[in-house]
Amino acid sequence: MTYTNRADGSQINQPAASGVRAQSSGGSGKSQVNRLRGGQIDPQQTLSFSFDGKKYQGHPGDTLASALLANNVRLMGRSFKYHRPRGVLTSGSAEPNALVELRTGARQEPNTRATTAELFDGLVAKSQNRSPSLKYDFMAINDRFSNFLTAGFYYKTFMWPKAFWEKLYEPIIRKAAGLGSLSFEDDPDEYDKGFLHCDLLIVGGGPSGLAAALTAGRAGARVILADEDFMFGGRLNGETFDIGDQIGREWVAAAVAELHAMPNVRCMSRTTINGAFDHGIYSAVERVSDHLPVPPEGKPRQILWRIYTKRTLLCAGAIERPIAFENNDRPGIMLASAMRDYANRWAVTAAQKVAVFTNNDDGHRTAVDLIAKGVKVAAVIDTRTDAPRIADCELLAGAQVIDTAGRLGLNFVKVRLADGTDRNIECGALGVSGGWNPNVHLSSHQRGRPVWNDQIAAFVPGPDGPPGLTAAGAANGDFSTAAALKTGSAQAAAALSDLGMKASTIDLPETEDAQPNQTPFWYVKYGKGRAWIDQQNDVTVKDVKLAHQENYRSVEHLKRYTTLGMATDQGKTSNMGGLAIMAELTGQSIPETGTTIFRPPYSPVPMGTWGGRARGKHFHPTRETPSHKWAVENGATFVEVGNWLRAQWFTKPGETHWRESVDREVRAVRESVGVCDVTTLGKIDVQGTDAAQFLNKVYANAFAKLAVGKTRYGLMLREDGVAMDDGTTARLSEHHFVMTTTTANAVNVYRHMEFVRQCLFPDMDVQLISTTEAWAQYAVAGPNSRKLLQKIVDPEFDISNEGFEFMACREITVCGGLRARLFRISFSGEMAFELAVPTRYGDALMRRLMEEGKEFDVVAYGTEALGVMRIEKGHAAGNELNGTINALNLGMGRMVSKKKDSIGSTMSEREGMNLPDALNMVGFKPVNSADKVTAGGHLMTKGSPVDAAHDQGYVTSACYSPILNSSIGLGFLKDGANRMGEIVSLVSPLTDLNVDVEVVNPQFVDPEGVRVRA
Amino acid sequence: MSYSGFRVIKEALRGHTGWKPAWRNPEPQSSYDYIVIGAGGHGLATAYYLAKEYGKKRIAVLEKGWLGGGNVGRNTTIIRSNYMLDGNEPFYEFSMKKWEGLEQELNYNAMVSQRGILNLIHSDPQRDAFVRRGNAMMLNGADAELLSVEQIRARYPFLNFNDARFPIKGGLAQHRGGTVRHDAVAWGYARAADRLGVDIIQNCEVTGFRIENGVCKGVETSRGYIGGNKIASCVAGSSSRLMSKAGMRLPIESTVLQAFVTEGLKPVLPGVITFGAGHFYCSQSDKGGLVFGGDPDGYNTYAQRGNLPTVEDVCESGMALIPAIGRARMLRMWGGVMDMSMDGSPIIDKTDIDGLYFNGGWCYGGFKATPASGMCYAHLLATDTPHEYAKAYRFDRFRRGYVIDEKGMGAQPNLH
Amino acid sequence: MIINHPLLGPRDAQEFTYLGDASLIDRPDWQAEDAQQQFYEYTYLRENPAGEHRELWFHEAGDRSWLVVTRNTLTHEISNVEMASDVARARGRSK
Amino acid sequence: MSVHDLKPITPLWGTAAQIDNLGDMRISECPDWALASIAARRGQEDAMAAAANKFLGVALPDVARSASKDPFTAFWTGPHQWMIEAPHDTHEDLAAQVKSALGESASVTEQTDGWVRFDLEGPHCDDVLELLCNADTRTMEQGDVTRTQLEHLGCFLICRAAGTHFSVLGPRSSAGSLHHALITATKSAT
Repeated sequence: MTYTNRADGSQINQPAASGVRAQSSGGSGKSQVNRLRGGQIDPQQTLSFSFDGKKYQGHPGDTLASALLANNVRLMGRSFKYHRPRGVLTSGSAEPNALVELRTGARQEPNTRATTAELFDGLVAKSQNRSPSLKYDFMAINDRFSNFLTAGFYYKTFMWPKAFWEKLYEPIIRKAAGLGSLSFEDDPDEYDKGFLHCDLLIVGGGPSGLAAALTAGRAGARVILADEDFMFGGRLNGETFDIGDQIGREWVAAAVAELHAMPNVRCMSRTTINGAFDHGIYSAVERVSDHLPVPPEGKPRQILWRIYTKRTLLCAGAIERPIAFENNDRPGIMLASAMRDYANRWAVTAAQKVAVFTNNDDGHRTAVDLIAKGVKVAAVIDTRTDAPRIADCELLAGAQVIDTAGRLGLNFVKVRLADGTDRNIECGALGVSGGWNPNVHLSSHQRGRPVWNDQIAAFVPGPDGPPGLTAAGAANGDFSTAAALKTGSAQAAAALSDLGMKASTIDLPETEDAQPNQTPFWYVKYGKGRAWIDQQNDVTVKDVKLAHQENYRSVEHLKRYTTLGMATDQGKTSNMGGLAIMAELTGQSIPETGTTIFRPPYSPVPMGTWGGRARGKHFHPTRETPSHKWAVENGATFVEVGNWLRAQWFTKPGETHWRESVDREVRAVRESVGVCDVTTLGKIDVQGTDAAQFLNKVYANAFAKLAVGKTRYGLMLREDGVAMDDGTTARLSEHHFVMTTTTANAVNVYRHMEFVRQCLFPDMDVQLISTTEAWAQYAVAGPNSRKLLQKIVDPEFDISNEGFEFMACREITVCGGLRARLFRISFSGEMAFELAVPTRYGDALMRRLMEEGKEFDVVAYGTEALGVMRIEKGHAAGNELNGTINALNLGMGRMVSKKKDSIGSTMSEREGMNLPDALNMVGFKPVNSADKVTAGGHLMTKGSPVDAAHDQGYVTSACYSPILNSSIGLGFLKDGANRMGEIVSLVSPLTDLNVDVEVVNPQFVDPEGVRVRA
Repeated sequence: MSYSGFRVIKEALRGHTGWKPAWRNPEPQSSYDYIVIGAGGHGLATAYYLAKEYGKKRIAVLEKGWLGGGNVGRNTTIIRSNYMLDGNEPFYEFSMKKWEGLEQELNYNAMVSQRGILNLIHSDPQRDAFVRRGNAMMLNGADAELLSVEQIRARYPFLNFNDARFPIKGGLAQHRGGTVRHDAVAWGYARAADRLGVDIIQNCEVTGFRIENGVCKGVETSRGYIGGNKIASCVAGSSSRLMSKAGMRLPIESTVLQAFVTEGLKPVLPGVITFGAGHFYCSQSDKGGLVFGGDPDGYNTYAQRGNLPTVEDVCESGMALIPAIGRARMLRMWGGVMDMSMDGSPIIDKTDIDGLYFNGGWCYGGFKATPASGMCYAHLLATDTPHEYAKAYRFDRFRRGYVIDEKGMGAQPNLH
Repeated sequence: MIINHPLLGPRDAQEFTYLGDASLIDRPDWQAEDAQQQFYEYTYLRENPAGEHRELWFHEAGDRSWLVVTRNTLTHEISNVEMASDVARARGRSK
Repeated sequence: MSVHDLKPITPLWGTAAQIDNLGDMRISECPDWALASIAARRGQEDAMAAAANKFLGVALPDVARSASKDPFTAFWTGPHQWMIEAPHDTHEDLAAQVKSALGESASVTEQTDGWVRFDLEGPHCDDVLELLCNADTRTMEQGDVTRTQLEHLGCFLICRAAGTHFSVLGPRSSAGSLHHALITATKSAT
């Protein structure tokens, strides 16, 4: 087997092939004042885009966020509650702040992370959750009142006056809440779903994932390597390390090229593995066309893959965590790694002068790299008093950022120095590093708990994660590049060896191998203001303290009371902070306080993607009957019956109301002859030497003695004694029966019969096959039905009343030799037959019947006329077999044989199903013939109060009978069999109806059954 | 302390230092008159009404985890009383009336929001069944309205009226239906019960029952033995597990029902809407997320998570009904374990063991039932007679043939 | 979930329809003296264990076999899959 | 063969089979095949296998496999059950022929018009099918058969030539839906 790696360039490590109309301009132009040199963008091509109506330029390889930063735009969004001005916090999918409405019109896409949106020429983005503009947002008034809007304040107020909640408070809250907007237009894009299979799924294409893929790929295993980014490389794209004698990204490119050439490896960029489900099934979303203005013709926007894998290696890296301090949310304040990513990968800085605030060595790298790019780094502020000097800039050891300033973007930070004095440091951006959290997300999707690793002060994947999943690299707490390569290769080899495959680890070049060196530090305790933990939901340190004070102390209470971690980023950068603060408040360790686990999906997935192509007319497959084409040509109106489309009635020229058509069809059948396509009824072939015995088990009434060439009505019960289905079963030969089921229950009945066959009576010689589709079956009904059929049935077959009496069946030929089956059964109450031929001849047979029937003024009739006639004849159907009705209710109590064991016979003897005043099926006729019987109406004894306590039953089916010139109905009435002739009230307050109806025999037409036997 | 807008302002002006714990963390006493097992919505409500309505004292609620952590902590927040059968509709309408005054009674804003629920109709037989149901509701004093396609289109123009596989043909609305902030229900009852002296004991798992001569004397717990005169199981989702410790088999199986929420969106759906031709129902939270769900996964499980086929089925149905949500993103999925009873209706009854009572089998209808369930269970515990609205919810209805099978699916719990 | 079909190997559980407790194979004798009670228990009462559970699945979109699957309801781990007809025979069912 | 005068129609409502060429892929409606299923009577498994071998000229295939000997192909459909395929022109009464060959050892059912068959041919079969069903077609060899769900429909998938030729047998009444799915997937994948 080999994979087809899609050769559209998206799989190889090149910047986005995004520029359908990219202009070659050379250079960044003056507008991109914060563009640096280098990076993995293509400065030779310029892409135009707009944000909030203003035009900007960027380059292939940019994200919307990097391009905005290049253009000196730091302000990108507003927070949920306080509408605080916000910029990027991250450079990837964990972004809580920089959410925009991307694209316009029906493609408008709310809450899109600017940090992952690939730039294309003509991209249009709009800020959201602000009014009238991002800079001047009226709702920012909330920030002024933030002291009143603390965690859970809404649980304590808005209770009075009682009526004000729905009318006043809630509408205001709802309008203010929410983030982006939907367009309210149908999503015009298409989405695919697909299925992939592999030995090893590698989640993440950073150093550990690439090393793992090389290891497994070279060993010949079927490998899927997926990364959410549009480029493989992971952190290596944002770092400047060398790997061996190559710079990092060259090593990545070489590895990807090698993998791409392997037929057993499928490299999937722009593909997020977002859920770990049972038994090695993972869900993945591939963003096929999101980097393009519109998807190419016939191509999907995204694909939802279901991946079946034997082993999984989690190489998802780690996410840096922030430190909480007063006003730590101003645009320009971001994770130190993000600042580094923007500089190294995208050649962008958020400001010309920056600073770094860290509790670990890794933060210093940001300073080093930005200095190397020519950006001025004002200082590295390190909480550790013994912080090492790494970058060539001022180091403030033992210092903390205690406040910041700048209304719409950072101007300066206020630092409390080790000696207790304060100093303002001017900077337009601050990189913050509080250490790293392994990206354990997928490992907890099956409710397995991560475990605490004291050395890195973070949770790592625990032992009870999804079976078959292991982790490597930073996702497992091995943070250095060397460790990532090494563990990636080793874990891949181990996974394969677990599968009995041979694999050896690959030779690893030397590279960065720094030990994580940090002192845990969660929040700055100085200051009285607000320090944000969850930036999107505006959860601050104070909120956590309040939750503690009010005894919402378990992690779940904390989360729910404060909404911490409930935003669109699912707490990727905030959960740990909240947990650590609660731990401190309760005096417990972090692992004692709790863990945070994650629910799928890893990152949010469009509903369209989950839906795939099952939309609109293709929501479910359509089943067409053999006469469908003829019906279309002859004015049929169709109705959905399950997945079937059935002709409901046929409109003749001049008919303006459906009732005209239906009445005509009914009269024609009752007076002459009509044809109805009844192919949809389930047909089950029952064969074998024990077939008759088997039918005795599944039907409540007896079948063993049914003669060959005869058909019998059968009532099928569930084991609880309630009616499950009914139909007719014909005995074609000693060991061959054909059963019909109702259209709706065909599948259930077949399944039930296989259960009875395989699980209850495994030694019976009986075989079942569903043959519903194989035969086109038409009901030919009416006094002239025999005459019509005699023109078609080959003459050697006698279908006279004597030769083929009511309930007869026979295999015959028609039209000069076509094999067919003929049953003399009737749903309408008229003399009637059902004729079946192989489906391919169904169309021709319909046409022939209509042609030959002309002399009898034959009509085609639809489900509506069928329904009218079965009500007139008092036959129960789906409306009556509603899952609560037993044989007694149907007037068939005596059919349930006590002489044999059948499914449901024992339980149908229970007291509650045999009450003296049990419901009986009866007919109803309005006393005043102009009144209408309404299905769903309830029955009251005449003169009794109209309320539930006096309910006597209900009407199940109703119609207008053109034969009786009256509305009629069927239904269930308490002790109805003994109330014939009584006038009862039919009430339907829902439709404002209360009429008197007479209780009558449900067989309105031909109760003696003369016509069917004619 | 009483909550009010005035109090919020007062506390804001003094740095929120005055807020008291919403409930205590009491140590368990050696015995109680009433022990309710399970501090979910129903358990807390039961304890509250026992104290409030029936004046009982010495009440404990034992919770193996954190209060409100059962299905009241993970559901789709819908309240409604749109049932068809005699055994059900009066009970749920009673519950609806309790919801309508709940927040004032509890002094806790649970955001009871009667924005309406709409069940869509896609076929004539479905309409007939809904008419019957709507009439049953009205005959029981609840509200119901049959809506035409035009009325629905006016309110929800973005539903699929263009190329639907199963076109919308109408709908049954209950305008008093709506949603409630689910966690706040648990917290509101907990705080109110605590203020009446109920001991809510968290992290206290019941590990066994002490049964002597057919009488239940108390419970073994992870925090020691606790004696009780009346022991009330109220742990829907774990009912079979708990009652097996008393040697009981139940007419219940456990399955998982998944639910989903999208990212926050500016207002889309004013009320609750249910698709009649697929497995999808949806509302929008006050925060802006579309909260939706469908049918249970269908296999027995105690794991609070589901699998992809159900996720996809629900979302396909959602897209079929509302193609305009294609670009809204699903943020999170979760699963709750349901007590699926054999007829789809709950049980509030004594058991054959004296002193041991049972409340469970709520299928996925438990949340909306919370106030009525609490009242009826408290009534049973206090008086040893069934509450008038819960008199059909007996154990023996299965043996005797009086099942309350709203959906008509028979003894197959995963189909209810 | 994946069900390891005894004949077909691993198959996605989506191809199957779930029925429930495999004790449904043990249908009581209709002529037993306490048939009513036995049928009541057979139809309505369940062990519903948290742990290993033997249950019936129908390969609806496959070979139409009924299977008895032994699955842990806490972890969903499947430890055994058998043809239901074999199980039924082993439990004394015949015709 | 019968001499009746009723004209057959294809599952896609044509008088002739529909062929769609999409780039280097071809999707063909194949109506010219007769089908009959056989199921061994209880205790007659060996007798049926022997009779079938004699009739077909080849042994009934193993689980999830097919076996061919002109003009027949037989493929496994379930325990002790197979489907027999033969050209419709010459074997319109296939079920009757099979029944007379197998006698009381088997239950035989005509299935000719229960199914629509589409053949998918070309170099991208695997890429198309992975958008449609969960069968691991990249590991399927000539003669492998699996039943799978495709467009929510239960279908048989028969590998006629690894990677380049598959038959999809789906319920005839949904031929239009199945055809639509095959076309859209082919356009998407190629």
